[in-house]
Amino acid sequence: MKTIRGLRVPGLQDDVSPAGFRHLPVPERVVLPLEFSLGKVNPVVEPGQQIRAGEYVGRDENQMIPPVRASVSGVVTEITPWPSADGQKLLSVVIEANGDEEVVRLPLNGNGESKPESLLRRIAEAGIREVDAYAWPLAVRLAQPSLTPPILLPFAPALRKPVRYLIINGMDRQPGVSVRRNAILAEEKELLESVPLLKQITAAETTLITIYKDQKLPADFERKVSSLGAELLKCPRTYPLALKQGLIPYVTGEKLPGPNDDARSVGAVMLDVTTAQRIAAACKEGYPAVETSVEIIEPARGATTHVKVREGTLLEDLLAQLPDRPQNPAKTIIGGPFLGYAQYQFRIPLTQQTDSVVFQSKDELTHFVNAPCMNCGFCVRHCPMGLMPGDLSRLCEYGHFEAAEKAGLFHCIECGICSYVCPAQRPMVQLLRFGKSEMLAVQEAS
Amino acid sequence: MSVAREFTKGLWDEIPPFRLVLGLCPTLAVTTAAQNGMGMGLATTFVLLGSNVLISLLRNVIPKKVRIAAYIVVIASFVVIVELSMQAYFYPLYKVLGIFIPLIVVNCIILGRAEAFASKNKLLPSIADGLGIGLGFTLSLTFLGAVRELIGAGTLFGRYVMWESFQPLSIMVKAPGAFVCLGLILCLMNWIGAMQKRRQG
Amino acid sequence: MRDLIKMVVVLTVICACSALVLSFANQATREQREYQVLKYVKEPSIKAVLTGYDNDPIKDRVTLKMGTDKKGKPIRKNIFPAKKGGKVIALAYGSAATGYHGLIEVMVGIDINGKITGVSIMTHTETPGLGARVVEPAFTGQFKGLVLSDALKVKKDGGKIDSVSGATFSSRGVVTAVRQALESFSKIKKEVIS
Amino acid sequence: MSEYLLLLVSAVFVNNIILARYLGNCPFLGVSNRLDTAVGMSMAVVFVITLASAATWIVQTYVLTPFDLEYLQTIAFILIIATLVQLVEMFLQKSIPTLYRALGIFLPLITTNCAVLGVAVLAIQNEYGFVKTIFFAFVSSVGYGLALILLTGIRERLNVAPIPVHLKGTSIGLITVGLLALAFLGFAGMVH
Amino acid sequence: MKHPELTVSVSPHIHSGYTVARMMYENAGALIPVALAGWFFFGWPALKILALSAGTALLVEWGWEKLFGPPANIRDGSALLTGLLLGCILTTEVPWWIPILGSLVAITVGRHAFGGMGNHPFSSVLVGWAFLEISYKEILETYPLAEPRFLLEASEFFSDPPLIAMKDDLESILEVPWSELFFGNVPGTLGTVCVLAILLGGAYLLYRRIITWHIPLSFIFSAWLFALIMWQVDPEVYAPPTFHILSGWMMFGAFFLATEKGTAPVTPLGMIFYGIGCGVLTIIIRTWGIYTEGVPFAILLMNGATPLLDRIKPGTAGRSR
Ligand SMILES: Cc1cc2nc3c(=O)[nH]c(=O)nc-3n(C[C@H](O)[C@H](O)[C@H](O)COP(=O)(O)O)c2cc1C
Ligand SMILES: Cc1cc2nc3c(=O)[nH]c(=O)nc-3n(C[C@H](O)[C@H](O)[C@H](O)COP(=O)(O)O)c2cc1C
Ligand SMILES: Cc1cc2nc3c(=O)[nH]c(=O)nc-3n(C[C@H](O)[C@H](O)[C@H](O)COP(=O)(O)O)c2cc1C
Ligand SMILES: Cc1cc2nc3c(=O)[nH]c(=O)nc-3n(C[C@H](O)[C@H](O)[C@H](O)CO)c2cc1C
Ligand code: SF4
Ligand code: SF4
Ligand code: SF4
Ligand code: SF4
Ligand code: FES
Repeated sequence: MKTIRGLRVPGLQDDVSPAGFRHLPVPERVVLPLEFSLGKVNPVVEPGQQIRAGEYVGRDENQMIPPVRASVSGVVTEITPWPSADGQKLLSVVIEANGDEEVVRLPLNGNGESKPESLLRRIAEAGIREVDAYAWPLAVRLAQPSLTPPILLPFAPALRKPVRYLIINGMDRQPGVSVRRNAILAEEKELLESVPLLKQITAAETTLITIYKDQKLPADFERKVSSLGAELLKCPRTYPLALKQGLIPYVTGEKLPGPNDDARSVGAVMLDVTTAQRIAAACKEGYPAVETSVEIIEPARGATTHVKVREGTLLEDLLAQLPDRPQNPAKTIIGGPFLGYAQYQFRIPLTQQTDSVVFQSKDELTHFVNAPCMNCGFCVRHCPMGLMPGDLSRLCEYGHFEAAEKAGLFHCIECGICSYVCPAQRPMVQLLRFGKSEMLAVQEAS
Repeated sequence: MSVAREFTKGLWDEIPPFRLVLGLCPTLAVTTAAQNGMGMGLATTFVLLGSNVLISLLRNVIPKKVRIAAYIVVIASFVVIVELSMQAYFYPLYKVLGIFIPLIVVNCIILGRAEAFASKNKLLPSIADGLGIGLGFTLSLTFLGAVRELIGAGTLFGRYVMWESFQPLSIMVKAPGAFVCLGLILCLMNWIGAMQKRRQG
Repeated sequence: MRDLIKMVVVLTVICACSALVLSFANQATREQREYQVLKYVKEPSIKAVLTGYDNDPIKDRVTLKMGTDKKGKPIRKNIFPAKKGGKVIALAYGSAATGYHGLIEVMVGIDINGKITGVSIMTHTETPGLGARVVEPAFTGQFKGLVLSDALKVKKDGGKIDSVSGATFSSRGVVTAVRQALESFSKIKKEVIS
Repeated sequence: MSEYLLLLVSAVFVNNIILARYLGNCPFLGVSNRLDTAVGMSMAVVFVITLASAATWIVQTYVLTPFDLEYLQTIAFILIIATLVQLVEMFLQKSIPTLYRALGIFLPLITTNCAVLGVAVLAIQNEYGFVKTIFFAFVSSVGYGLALILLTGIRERLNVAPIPVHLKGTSIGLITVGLLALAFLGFAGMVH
Repeated sequence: MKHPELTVSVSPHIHSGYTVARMMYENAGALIPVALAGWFFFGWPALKILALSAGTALLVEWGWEKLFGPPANIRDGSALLTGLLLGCILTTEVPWWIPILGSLVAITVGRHAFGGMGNHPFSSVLVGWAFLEISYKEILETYPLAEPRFLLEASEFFSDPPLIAMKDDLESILEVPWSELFFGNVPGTLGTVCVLAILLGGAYLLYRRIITWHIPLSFIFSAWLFALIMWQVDPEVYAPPTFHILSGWMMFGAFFLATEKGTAPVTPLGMIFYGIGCGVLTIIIRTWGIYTEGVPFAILLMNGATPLLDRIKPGTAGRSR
């Protein structure tokens, strides 16, 4: 095992009490983006068309990108670019809901139901999307080499490697967020059901559920897990150990070769507990992924609420449904304090990739200033990727982008630790992103 | 450009080594006192003037291919003359300047002027150029020497001028002082240059 | 071909002219340079070891051939006579011996009777603060008035010279140089006076 | 042996040719902006200084001194050095093109470098023998290289620092060299 | 719903709250025991010197900020720290203008000429000190006797600082009990004599994670080891290793000077090499150099090598692209 450098933030990493999920009623309207980091799907509906929850809204002809399914029943009103949490405008389908709670189940594929091939097909069809960004769709990542479509192998030799480790990650991605820990407590059954399914699909040698040391767990959890042929791996509360760049080396002892490489290149598959739970729901119940669990965090009041909403619910509508809505936030962040995107408005759809919304009060606002680096080395001490963020940021600041690239700019995972610890309060991540974008522009131009 | 302009440019616009950053070694090494700086400057001026004159006169005779070799011979001859006469008539200065007298031959300024100016110009402008640059160099070295001598030893041209209880900051006459002092003067020149530019618009 | 000839001719002419001028300059300044070197290098030492003269010992110097070096070339030695009213009253000349770090060169002044009138260190490379202290008058002053028959040795070796503390080697070097100077005095005196 | 060790300490640290003897400043400040250039320049300097000192020593000992031509030292040495650099350049270009590509651009720069002539003259002034001259030239130029590489490291960092505008460039470069020389004063007195 | 006033910025959205100013003031706080020890052994003049050097540093910083603006910043405490550190390495015998001149040089040439905190390649404190030392060696090296206020008796062993005693007469230091050096009952510069006080301050720095163990430990240990080797070679000529690390500026240098932000490497391996360089050079200069104390020059020299040491990058996760 290889421990990574990183950060411990005691206050923010404390355990939350098992709150369970508050299920909110079906919203009046949902907005479902059709564009993703992997690519886009084409709409298969038209404005004015009636649709039921669980039916296709968009599909990829090549069947590589998981389809988008309606999360509510109602009428498609528009197909239009809509602002997303990360500040882009994505082509999205807007559905006016009719209040029907029913969801159309996935069709059963005859009697080969429990064969790995059909399970994989089901996962691909269920429209499951992950919070972490991965290079390949879930169904591709999970498939053992014999199940991988041969057409993919020339492009992705890593997929030829057998899966040594299957890692179901129960640790939260960043300090201050407790979605996954809550999910283990609230939906233990689905999690345990997913283990045999995933083992079967991946044919993994070792199956691990990673949790924080001393994390609150359901009663008798460890025994149940080991009776399924999996292990519970208790990890230190170091951020960003829960991200793939941290967890893969920690578990396998091998570093990921490049910043964009998948865990499969070292023979590992890693997925969230929430993803595992969606897989179980899809395979066992035929339930498509139309819901998302979101944590509403208000640090100033020490308040945190876990809600389950239909995918595509607008933040605005969610807030309207909450009895105890945040008071005058000065900053609203979708995606957690370290990795999230600050919003300038509330008409943003919450998707499966949304795990949390943070509302900061005025006093909590951070002020990054354009001060020079004092070379204190705090960022170097903490950077999980072993970079020298201080140097990188100076190089980017002064326009030496090529030198920055040589010094490992593109290995930066934008975890935000360097900004967090920098006593000079430099806008580190912003500088590094600026460098990356300039460098990419140069490469594109040439 | 007029002959007068050729002369005056060396005194400010292209004054070495402050504007024309060349010939740094003698500048740093011999400016422990104003007098030494001045001596070095005058010796360099002599060589510069002599070589400019000769090279200007011979510019149509010397074939292109061997011009650098020819210049070096001319310059080195003048250097040797300076060397011999300083040894004969200014022995203490000769001792202080030491190895930097023969090194005039590689002073980047002299070959630079020969190549860039004297080889392309008539006699009179070449004389003006050599004198101007040489005097500029002399002024610079004298100034730097004076500053270092004043702070580092409390004297100017060998005469004590500071108040009685003054304790000289002797680092100024040692190597670190040389570099730092020249660095600060270059900064001053940059500043003055920027001021001039701003005034011009 | 024309070009080549021209190149060679021009360069040769320049070099030849240069050589001519320089050898002339060399000849013209030779005397003066020698005088200057002696004046600045030797005169302070000469002044320190000789007193009561009214001539310029450097101008009146006598150059003697003192044996030959390893390659068989004669070694020339400058002797500086101090005169009063035209009469030689003392001689000063250099001598050298090894100290701790290479040669220590001393100027020794000896009056016409073979008595030391003064000793001065011209060059040395001894350690500052240790051996370098042999230049101090406290050390060199001890030689004044001594003659060859006196025990010209450091006390450690049974002589009467106090060595600089912590620098026996350097002290020994100086004493040796002085002794050698005295030893050659009678021969030198004869040659200079004749 | 210990004599050579002392000479090494002296030439590299105590009497460093750039930081204590002020030789070769112009290229020193000119090429100290990027580390790879500085390394190339250092190698070229070591190569040329060592070779030139050997050549000038031979000429001094077997031509100038026996024929009482010492006064021609300056002119003879500079011609030897200029010719030598030319020859080296031609030789490298023909025979060792890889080395030529690495050092080639620096060679002309070095011809008018005080350090080359300076070290050659110093070796004569110190009355070293042939082997000692070569050793002296080698360690002196290594000292030059060391100082050059240290300075370059610092200047690379200063390129991404908010230097006051009028101090930028040669000005702050000189101040940095000054402080480096200040640090090197710590070696003072270790050997003559 | 009406659009609220929302702040937009790039991630991350939180900060540790640990700022430069806090670090500097905590670092200055770590000097409290050191200053107290200075007062204890050398009396009120110790505080006068500290006040003069710190006051000048603040004044110059203020002036620079007024004239040229940021990055000069009088409120961040860095000038205060520079001034205090400079005061600590002076004796109480220096005339009043020495700390003033030193602070002036440290803040201008040492610091702001290079673009301020974090960008100056050489420790600004030591640049200020070295300007003084090169120019006024006699003034800086006139040492007061240690006269403890209470508890301890004035030292019977030292009338000169230990390192000078070592050079003059090696035997004389052999019978001195180490405790004498540890408590600092010796002549010397006001902040560097008391090892106990320095260790207290150093422990605080380590506890607050302002510094890491790498530099102090490798510095002191390599000096000890190198001195041990030499001592083994000839105990008649070379001082015992423990004497070396307890005397002079060794401790102060290792904890407070060598660790100056911006002038020391930031990677673990780089820091260790840097510490070793400092330790070995210190003993070399102490033994063979003409300066009594090797620590400041050793640190300045290694400052010069810092950018190269920083090229030893921590293992990047993954191969380079
Ligand atoms: C920046 C500064 C530098 C000073 N430098 C010196 C100095 O180099 N030597 C000195 O004797 N006094 C120096 N002084 C101090 C005054 O000259 C002081 O009045 C003087 O030392 C008084 O000494 P006295 O009583 O012996 O005359 C300096 C003062 C300042 C403010
Ligand atoms: C850097 C250095 C310089 C030295 N310089 C001298 C010197 O100038 N003269 C000398 O006699 N010994 C010198 N020594 C030699 C040693 O001190 C040696 O031990 C000494 O000559 C013999 O000691 P003794 O004569 O007290 O028995 C030097 C040693 C070192 C390391
Ligand atoms: C660094 C150092 C430098 C020395 N320099 C000298 C020197 O210049 N001349 C000398 O005679 N001895 C020098 N010595 C030699 C020793 O001091 C040695 O003990 C001395 O020559 C013995 O002489 P003493 O009996 O007068 O003490 C030096 C020793 C050391 C360690
Ligand atoms: C760089 C500098 C050096 C100074 N040196 C001295 C000095 O050597 N002696 C002195 O009396 N004053 C010195 N002063 C300070 C000033 O002249 C002082 O106020 C008067 O000398 C008062 O006696 C110096 C000031 C500066 C800025
Ligand atoms: S944001 Fe990038 S550079 Fe900064 S700590 Fe994280 S990985 Fe390192
Ligand atoms: S933490 Fe900030 S000030 Fe410190 S080295 Fe990193 S970027 Fe520079
Ligand atoms: S450069 Fe900075 S501000 Fe601009 S897009 Fe990138 S991260 Fe955002
Ligand atoms: S660069 Fe800074 S100020 Fe400009 S838009 Fe981005 S966050 Fe705002
Ligand atoms: S003057 Fe020495 S290199 Fe230019």
